Amino acid sequence: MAYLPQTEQEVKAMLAAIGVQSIDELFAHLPSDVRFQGQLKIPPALSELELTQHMEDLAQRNVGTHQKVCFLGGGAYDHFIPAVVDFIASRSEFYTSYTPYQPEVSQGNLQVFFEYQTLITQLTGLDVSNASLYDGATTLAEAVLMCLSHQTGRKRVIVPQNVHPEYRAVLATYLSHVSAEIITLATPRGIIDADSLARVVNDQTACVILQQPNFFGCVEAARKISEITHAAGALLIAVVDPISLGVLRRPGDYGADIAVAEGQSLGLPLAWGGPYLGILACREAFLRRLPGRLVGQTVDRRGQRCWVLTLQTREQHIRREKATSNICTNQGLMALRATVYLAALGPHGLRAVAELCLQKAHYLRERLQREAGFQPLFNAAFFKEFAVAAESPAEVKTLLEIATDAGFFAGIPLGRWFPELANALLIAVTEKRTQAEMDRLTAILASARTRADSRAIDRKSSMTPSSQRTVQVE
Amino acid sequence: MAYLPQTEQEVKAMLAAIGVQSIDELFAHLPSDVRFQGQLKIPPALSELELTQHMEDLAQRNVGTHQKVCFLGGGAYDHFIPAVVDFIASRSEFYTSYTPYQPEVSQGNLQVFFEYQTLITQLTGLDVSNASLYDGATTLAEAVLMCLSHQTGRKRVIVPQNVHPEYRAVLATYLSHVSAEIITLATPRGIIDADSLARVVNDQTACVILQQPNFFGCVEAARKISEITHAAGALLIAVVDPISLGVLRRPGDYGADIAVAEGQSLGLPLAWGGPYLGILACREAFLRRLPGRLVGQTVDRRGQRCWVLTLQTREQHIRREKATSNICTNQGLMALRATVYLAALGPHGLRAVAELCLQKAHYLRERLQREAGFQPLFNAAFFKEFAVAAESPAEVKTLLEIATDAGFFAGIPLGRWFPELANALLIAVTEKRTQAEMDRLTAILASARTRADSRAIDRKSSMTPSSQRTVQVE
Amino acid sequence: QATQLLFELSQPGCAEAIVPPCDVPSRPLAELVPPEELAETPPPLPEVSEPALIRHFINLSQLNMSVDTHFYPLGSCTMKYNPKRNDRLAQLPGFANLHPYQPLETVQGLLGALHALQQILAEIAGMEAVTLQPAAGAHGELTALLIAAAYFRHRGEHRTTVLIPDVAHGTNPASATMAGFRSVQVKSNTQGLVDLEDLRSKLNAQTAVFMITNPNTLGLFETQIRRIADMVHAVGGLVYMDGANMNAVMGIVRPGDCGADMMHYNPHKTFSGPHGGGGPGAGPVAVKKHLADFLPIPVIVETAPGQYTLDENRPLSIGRVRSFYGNISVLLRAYAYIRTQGPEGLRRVSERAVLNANYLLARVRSFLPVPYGHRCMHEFVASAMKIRASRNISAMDIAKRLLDYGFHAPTVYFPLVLREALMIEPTETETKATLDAFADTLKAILEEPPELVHEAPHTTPISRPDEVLAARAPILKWTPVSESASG
Amino acid sequence: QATQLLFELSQPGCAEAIVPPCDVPSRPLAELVPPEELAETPPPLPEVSEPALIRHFINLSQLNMSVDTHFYPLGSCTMKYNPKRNDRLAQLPGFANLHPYQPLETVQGLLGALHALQQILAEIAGMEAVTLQPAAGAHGELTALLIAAAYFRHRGEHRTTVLIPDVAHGTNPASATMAGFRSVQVKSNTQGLVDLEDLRSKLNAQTAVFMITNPNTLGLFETQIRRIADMVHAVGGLVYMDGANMNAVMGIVRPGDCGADMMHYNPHKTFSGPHGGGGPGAGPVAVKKHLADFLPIPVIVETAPGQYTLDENRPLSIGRVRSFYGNISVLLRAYAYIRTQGPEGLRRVSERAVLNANYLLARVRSFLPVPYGHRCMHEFVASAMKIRASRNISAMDIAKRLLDYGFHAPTVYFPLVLREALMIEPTETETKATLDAFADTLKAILEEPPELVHEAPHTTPISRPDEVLAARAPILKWTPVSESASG
Repeated sequence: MAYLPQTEQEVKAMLAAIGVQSIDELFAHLPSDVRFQGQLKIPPALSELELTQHMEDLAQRNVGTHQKVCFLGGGAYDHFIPAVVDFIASRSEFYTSYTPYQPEVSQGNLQVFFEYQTLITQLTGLDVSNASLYDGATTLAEAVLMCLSHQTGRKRVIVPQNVHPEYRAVLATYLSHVSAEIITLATPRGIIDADSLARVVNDQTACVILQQPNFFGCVEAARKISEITHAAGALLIAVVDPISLGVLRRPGDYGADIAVAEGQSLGLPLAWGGPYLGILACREAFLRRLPGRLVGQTVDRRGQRCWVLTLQTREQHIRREKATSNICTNQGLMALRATVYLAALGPHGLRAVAELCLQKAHYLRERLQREAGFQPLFNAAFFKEFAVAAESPAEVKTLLEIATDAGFFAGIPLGRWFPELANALLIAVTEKRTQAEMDRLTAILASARTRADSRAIDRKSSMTPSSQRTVQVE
Repeated sequence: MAYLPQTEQEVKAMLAAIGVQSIDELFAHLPSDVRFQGQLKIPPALSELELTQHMEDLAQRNVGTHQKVCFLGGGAYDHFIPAVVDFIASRSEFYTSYTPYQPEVSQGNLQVFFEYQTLITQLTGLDVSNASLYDGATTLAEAVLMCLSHQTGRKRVIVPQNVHPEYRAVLATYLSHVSAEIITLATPRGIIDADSLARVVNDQTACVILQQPNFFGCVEAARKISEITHAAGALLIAVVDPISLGVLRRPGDYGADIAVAEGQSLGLPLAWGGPYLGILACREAFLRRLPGRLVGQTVDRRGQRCWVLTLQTREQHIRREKATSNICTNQGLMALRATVYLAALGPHGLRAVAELCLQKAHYLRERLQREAGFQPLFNAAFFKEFAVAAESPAEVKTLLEIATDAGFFAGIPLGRWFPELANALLIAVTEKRTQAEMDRLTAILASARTRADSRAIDRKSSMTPSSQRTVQVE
Repeated sequence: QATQLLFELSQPGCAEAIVPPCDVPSRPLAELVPPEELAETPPPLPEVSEPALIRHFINLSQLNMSVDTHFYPLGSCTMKYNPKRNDRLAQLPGFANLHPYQPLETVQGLLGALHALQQILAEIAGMEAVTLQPAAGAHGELTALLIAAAYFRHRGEHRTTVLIPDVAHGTNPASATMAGFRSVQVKSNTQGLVDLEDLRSKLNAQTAVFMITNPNTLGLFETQIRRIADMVHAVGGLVYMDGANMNAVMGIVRPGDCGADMMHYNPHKTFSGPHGGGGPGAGPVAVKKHLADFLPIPVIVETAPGQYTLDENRPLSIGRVRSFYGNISVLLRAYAYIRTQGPEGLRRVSERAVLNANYLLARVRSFLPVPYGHRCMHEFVASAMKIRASRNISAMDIAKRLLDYGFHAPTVYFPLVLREALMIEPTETETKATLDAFADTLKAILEEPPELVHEAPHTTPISRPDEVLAARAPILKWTPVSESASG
Repeated sequence: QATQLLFELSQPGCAEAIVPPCDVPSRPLAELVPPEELAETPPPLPEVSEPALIRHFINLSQLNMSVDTHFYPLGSCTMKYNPKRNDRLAQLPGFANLHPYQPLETVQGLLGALHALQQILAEIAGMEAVTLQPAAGAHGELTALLIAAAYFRHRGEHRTTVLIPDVAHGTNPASATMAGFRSVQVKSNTQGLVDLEDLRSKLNAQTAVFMITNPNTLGLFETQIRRIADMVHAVGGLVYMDGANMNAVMGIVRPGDCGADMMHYNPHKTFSGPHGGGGPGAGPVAVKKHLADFLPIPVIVETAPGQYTLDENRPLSIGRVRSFYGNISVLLRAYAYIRTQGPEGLRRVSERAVLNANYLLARVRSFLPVPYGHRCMHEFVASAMKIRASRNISAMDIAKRLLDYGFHAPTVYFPLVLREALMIEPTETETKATLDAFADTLKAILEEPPELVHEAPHTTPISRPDEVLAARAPILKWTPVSESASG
């Protein structure tokens, strides 16, 4: 029993004012056949001290990135979070308020979301941004739905195989009942082959999805892909790593119509996958199809500049079944974190972070190749993440275990999603990683391979082009 | 270079407005023979990421009470800190403001300090409290100075040996140049012997200091000591553990004239000894001699109740060399923490904490005696802390090392301050300690003693009454 | 100063050093990345010094009303107290610093908590299986409807409609659309409950799901719920229970016992998660046994006592509904809250939520009509129709004037079945003194000069904004003066 | 609501469960403690539910101005930005959860940081030894004066007086008294510096210490400092430098190089520690070699590279000045700040502090006289004497009116040598835009109707309080209505 401020005496006075004898009488009109009898079978109440001990005990049964050096990526990254981000996000005027339905007493949130929208347009080079969606994967699905509804009659959605497999899976779920044709484009060389793409893009194509850098960390020929896409009258959705935009060209600059991003890298804790932040920006033309909340500038009765929720007629609480999306609760606090993060870093800070990631990732890949005999899986240029081949799936498992014991989360085994890549590892390097850490990891892996009396390592990439799967749903 | 918001362009504009060519010119009037040439020999600047890594590395080279089960006390205790305390103390409107010199924009701090003063009078049963001093030890020294100045002509200060040795040391420092006679009263049985006290209290005695519970954890016969003290016209200063006041009588209730406490137990982190909180409350008669700030209630011009710093004519910034003390910066944020802590616990919560400490401490002492053969050093009643005897100083050392390795800070060796007690350990038990932890500690110590093939343990307390030291300074 | 935008505070060249220089040999970017993919300049983000940044956001924060500062009786949103202990514990490094793809052996403590939460949520629901993945209530609705679709597909049935009461939240029909269904509205009767005749007339072999919120958005318990469930099941449909209002019935009524086949929770409401200015929330979905195989992957399962893993191999699953595993820190707060309350505490929470609402109802209905107001659950809906007619004071006017007195406004103009609606949900964490002050203020406002009320609020950071202007010529981002049309 | 006291919010019986029931066999209290020492009831503390408690304190917090919310040019207090990274790092569990008596082998990381801080502070001071123990600046003064006393005692000299300039902070004479000295005031000359003739006349064989703040409280650098030090040393006295204003001279002037024998720092000022609404601070003391043996115990020493211990065995030490080892978390913030700045950064901080002050001085003196205002260091003192004479607007009026415009007031009526003083210290962390806005506002206030200014502030939570009433009939605590005299 906690957080119940009424005293017994007050309860009595309140019951009297209501005109009932007991609290139970307040429920007397509930049919007895739906009343739950007895007590819920859930654990008993804990005092704050016990709860603290219990949760600390659970937390200590995990091993976090503060204990192991983290080279894991795959869409969630161990970037540095400046102290100001946590500090601002801990302001309870921000986090214990709700959607700013009353603008007069919500200018704090409204202005933050307006700043967020602006920052996202600056980051992506596109015209408009909403005030956040759930995460990168669901945002991609929403973006595809936008394209399908905008591109009347076009049903084809082209998804390269190097788009994050979980994003592709979510897209499949969201489109499971939609009359659309998902074309999965094989990417045997890690990146999209322009000719292959040109062959499948046609006048039935609603959109092409481009992940830049892609799931394997490789940098795509974005402008070329954009040209091919637009030549067929299709729309281009770019899924980007926001940190990469410190050095790479922005989606708006190469002609993307919609940009989607997972915002976790922008000051959000890893937190085993959530809550994260779905970033969605687009060209002005798609404004009315944009899902989620929008904050707009206006003036109050005294002529003072201020901010309000606007264009709500797109939204579910007004438009109901005709809404652009069903989203209501979004990721406001995460948008605040991203806002503070981007403001704290500024253009030069973001560039510095991006360059550190890039330089360090290249350093590590080279070291792993030279000193531990790991061949890159792909030859394409990459940003902060790269895949390397081990000898066998078994070796991947062994090496990861050895690395974990030595204090490293060394990489993600790709076999999890790509059976044909079961001998490969995906390794991410953020600005937090030091030369010393990378040298140590290299030494550990090299020594493990030597110890294993390893035979000559197969230096050919074992990736065989997967056959082009065409999934067409209903 | 950080936190310097002016851009180079702005610097130029500002220099122009000042009418100088360069920043250096602003320092041109400084004599060249005092100008520092060259660069300070201190480590180079760190970015936030590097600083974070450096400080985390330093922190990880310590082993804290979150890693070892803590049975250490001696004036600093591992009590539970409710989340609300940290949360409120993290509000920067509280912690980045300063002394409320402008009451119109400082009502938050002023009201908190007024609430603090009230809570401390409720806790101690005395009439007035100031708004905080540095820590328990310096507060005791201030209290003694109050007594010496109030009790004109009386120079004797009686300090039992069971008062915290560091408090006694600080008192000696503070009185090093004062014409006063510190009588150290031996306490061979752990508590004050009433007859011994009666023998040294006389009409020259300004005050008697009573620590309740005392440094060894024992509960003193407070009312008796109060009677003896007052019978001689002396004043009684009670040094108390604020948590103990959940079950023990309050200083005001047994006639203490001044209460002093270390406030660390009231929601302050251990933090290796500071910042802590000096609590000082007294009878109304001593109000004008009270050191430190006082907040008083008044009304504003519209008749609204409000709070201000008051009676500042006692203080150094007005009264200069005639001030009651030199204190200026106090421990405001720590007073806020204590305020939130006491409000969060309330009377029943404080009592519950006190009872848990008391019951658990008794449980552990009994287990240690029965299962590990540790004899209590004293037979007196105790609250949450007790001393036990090992066989020898060497055994104390060995046992503590074994316990530390097994995950316990098992106790404080008393030899540090009392050479004659070098075979004894001081053990504190707070509400955070569980039966399981205590049973495990008992088992570890018992097994260590058995393993050491220990001969029959000397079951006599080895404490020999120390000869009465009389220190008289100038 | 607080209302200057970050972009207006920008001072090129004043940034702090957040990251160090590179400690590995650097190579020219153009050697590493094809030059045509490289940006010439970084994005034109603002440059704000840390002192200015902090002052900016702290001052902005103070422009909000929030649960921590004000009574916030926003109906249907359950703005209860958000315990600080839960925030602290959900953010422990051992939870916050976990990568979603690290070895499962290294996250057993977390998996244990989540697995326990699954079981607890199943028990409260009176159902058998739970997914924690959905990111919000509406996402939970979508997930559940996709489960229903998969269920019918698996059974070879082709059902196309979702029936939804007219008082439902807008998310219900919107979710139905997203899941590929056509929504059909079911009328309310004069008691504010489902009109059974209307429902009967719309139930047929096309009916996939009936979505019901119980208690409903009028704060009324749907007493016909068992009968409704039987009717829906009789035509082969499923009953979905929108758990938005679970704060009224924990341990008192279990949706599963009422015949619901599936439901979602809003942990950020019922289980005291902070609302974050709009999110994040979470939307765990509970289902009965016959729907368990269709839950999204992955599902957390216990393989041996205290050993947990992720089950991804579920052939009938609807697939993934999001990346990774869920809004973990929201779920951990819910777990901590439930563990704090225990079974008796949860029931007590609901009892007190209903007590507070009925007390406020008893006070309010003496001066403001509450058409469906004999006995409410956790909230009630008053109507300003009469006062609007007599004194020209609208629900919106009342809402705005309340702000002047330091109260957040109730939800207004919802549900749509009631005109000039004021939907008031006090929650159980407010004191009687606060409820009394709110009722007194509401009463006083009704007697104030209408002009004063029309012009309200008077004491807030801004007065009423021009929402029409905002929508007519949308300005959705800051633009440098040189680029902006009107300066 | 925010101004209700905790005691008025108290509702008996509404407490939360913070601690669990007892898990060991309990015995009756009276068996364990003599009944006459047991309280019959716990202290009459208030009982406030957690939701009410949080709302109470959060609302209270918003009644304060603070560095994080407002420009706070409180002269002599160095209200600069307090970096959030330092707060975060000083509170790491590996620092916060250390017991002062745990084995020293388990606190080597902390000792390493503190030892490094000692060395850094010695270097900045240009002295040889440092104690980190004092809890505040005034405590540092007392510590240093006790060191001086011990030094002279050790030399067999009996010196009784401490000379202090008339512009000094009140802590200087108060500390002298506490250390057993008699203080003698030294006059300032027409330039606002020490009057050397007056100093000479007061220096003699009784002189123990000359205490000087440099830059002084008028914001002026004491250019005669070397000469003064020579004069003091010539009579056998020691020079103490009050480091309150070190923010002006880091890396530019080292007190030790000027002839000072000892000094204290205010880390909460110079090294950006938050002021905590009045504290905690810290007051490390640096001394030259000849005074090192007298430092308080314990001193942190390095026994082998990277190995640290506490030296308690120092026969000449003045003894202990406090319990345990110091205000650790304040010191860690200072360490983090210094490590962020590095040697060039610290120097730049002082340069910019002096730049900001001189810029503001240049703007202000055009409309408000700054008698000693040709060139200031980190702060300057304006006088409202003229405007008081011409328009009856006092320094206090100006201070109060500034609050209406969202600026904290400068320090007023100090130092005492200047009438109607306004002591303005902008610090280096404020932007030019803020300084301009402040100067513009100050100018505008001087032109406002005097009645408006006399009644200021108008927009703050309270208007001017009756301080006389507060002092005449002090109410220093809340009293239940039944007990209080006037209700």
